[in-house]
Amino acid sequence: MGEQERMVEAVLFASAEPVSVAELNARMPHGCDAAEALVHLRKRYEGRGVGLVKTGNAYAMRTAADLSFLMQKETVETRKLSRAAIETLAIIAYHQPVTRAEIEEIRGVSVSRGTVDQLLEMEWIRFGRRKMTPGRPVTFVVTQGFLDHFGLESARDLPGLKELRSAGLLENRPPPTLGIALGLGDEDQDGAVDENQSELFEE
Amino acid sequence: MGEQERMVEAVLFASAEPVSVAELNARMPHGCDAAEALVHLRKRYEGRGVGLVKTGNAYAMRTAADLSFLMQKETVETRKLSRAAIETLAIIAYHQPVTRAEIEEIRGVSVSRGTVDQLLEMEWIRFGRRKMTPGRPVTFVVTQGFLDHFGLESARDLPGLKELRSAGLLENRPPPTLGIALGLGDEDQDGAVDENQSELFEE
Amino acid sequence: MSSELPATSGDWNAESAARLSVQDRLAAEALIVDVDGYEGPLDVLLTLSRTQKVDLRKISILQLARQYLLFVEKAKALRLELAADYLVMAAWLAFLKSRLLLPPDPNEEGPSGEELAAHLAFQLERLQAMRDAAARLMARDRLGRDFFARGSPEVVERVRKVSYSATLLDLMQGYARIRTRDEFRPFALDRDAVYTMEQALVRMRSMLGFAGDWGDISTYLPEGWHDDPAKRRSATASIFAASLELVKEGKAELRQSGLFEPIQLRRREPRE
Repeated sequence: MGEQERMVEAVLFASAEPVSVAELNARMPHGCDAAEALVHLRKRYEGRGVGLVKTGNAYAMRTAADLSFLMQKETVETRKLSRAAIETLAIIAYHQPVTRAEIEEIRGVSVSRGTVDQLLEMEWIRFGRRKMTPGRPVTFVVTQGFLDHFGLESARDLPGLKELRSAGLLENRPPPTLGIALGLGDEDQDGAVDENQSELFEE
Repeated sequence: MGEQERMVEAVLFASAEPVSVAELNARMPHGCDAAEALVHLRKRYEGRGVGLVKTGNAYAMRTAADLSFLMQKETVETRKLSRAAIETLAIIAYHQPVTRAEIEEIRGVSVSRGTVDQLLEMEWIRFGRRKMTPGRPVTFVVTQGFLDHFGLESARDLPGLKELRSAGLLENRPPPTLGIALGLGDEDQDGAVDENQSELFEE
Repeated sequence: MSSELPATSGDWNAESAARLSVQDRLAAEALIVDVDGYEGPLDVLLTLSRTQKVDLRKISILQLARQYLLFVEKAKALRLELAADYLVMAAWLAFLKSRLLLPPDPNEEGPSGEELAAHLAFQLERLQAMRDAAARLMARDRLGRDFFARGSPEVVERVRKVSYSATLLDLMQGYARIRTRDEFRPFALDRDAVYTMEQALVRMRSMLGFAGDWGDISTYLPEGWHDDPAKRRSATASIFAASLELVKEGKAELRQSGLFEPIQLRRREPRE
């Protein structure tokens, strides 16, 4: 096994974050070629319990997706991401860079500060550039951590509306409207009442 | 590559802490044999950038020590241990299970509470069984975390252990003090009574 | 206990001082530290024994005892307060010295001077062995310094979140839900009956200045939001949420006398 392959393997293993080729090269002795070592390493881990994964322009080691059931025992507690958070996150992913006003426009409800803070804290979204519109509002974009978590190489890999529809994810009928939705700012208009309540309790 | 080997690989890779064979078996589907898969896995990782390491009765993946130069970023500053703490740790490791009085006898000074607390807090030592001597004093032993930190498979692999033992330096040799020296009240030379007292005073 | 012991190598053994090499003298001068620097009498003895330059097994306990007693004398001469255990050791060594020097008394009970000396030698050797072992231990390859654990362990929570709480599917479904709604329903209509928490906050902040005494939070409902049930519910919920927010900010206090009783709010006086 090439010495450079060993080095890349060790660095990717020990690093808390995905590592870019540039950083690998910077950390390895002068004259090393991380990109080439990565090719070999990726091949070496094919079909194994862990594999080399590219996220954004960085690399990381990840356990094979089909073995995720093995990680179940370690689970202690999780909080389900609220519907409001998922929708906000989806909008940011599909429309980035996007302002808070635009998110509200798309969701049809205002976005609570807590939702945005939660996503920021999870490091799934971050602030992007300010928009060149009046008030120069800040925008949100998804992070490398987000791509990492959802196994995406880039946000462009998200399926489009057409694909969603053909995959049956787009309902063609409008959901029933419940005019009595609570107006807690961040609530869904079309969700059932109990859903709204569970959101209240989860946040 | 065997499916079980893949599973063991994934679980060990996913965890920063050593995982015991029992836990591996518990997490893998019924009928799997983690111990056998571990043998194969260990071989597979020989000479690589990361390797399979046994520590206590558990296994972990660890980077190769010769590649530490790549890891400045990952290096964690360990709290600097005082000379007293280092000596106390070594005495516990080599003489375990060992009582506080025995540690004091070897070092010739009393062991401060802070020293023991620090080692307990670092989870390098823990309480062992009480000794079957008058006063039933508590004993100290080293932990798996200690073995993991110092890259030891077991406490039997402590450097120089055999030589020390055959030289009789790990014996708890009773001092040949009878009657006469007692008047001097020398704690180091004295037996059980003082031992128990010093424990009483400090606790 | 304080200051330094300005002893020189010659003080330990004046006659032999001339014969000591520079290195020996440096070793002896290692003792010129405050007594606090020592980890007890055994540590002093071990340090002193190094000046003998022999295997610890062949060390002259007699010579060591002399050196130690000189060390203590010196400290006393400087009126340094020695801890009790140093003095106890001095007394014990004085006793040992006399036993080693005097011909054994056949009528005397207890261990011989040789036995006592042998045990002291054993203690010194054992302490030295432990120090060496400690040094070897600390010099080993160590976790987090020489070898490393997985940097991003796939923990617990995170893994669960993948499978449970926010999968790619959730994300796409969430997005699909919004887009579908968009295609069929103008959202502008919805906002009519929605009084947002932000609106409620703005309203309450401006009114809070006058809320010196307890008042039902329903009195904060805006004009025109009382009659339509949907609007009232929305406004009530937002007013309530905004109240909680104000409490969190430390600007207001809430109270309720019992289940389903009116919730009351008042301004919280800034603590100064």
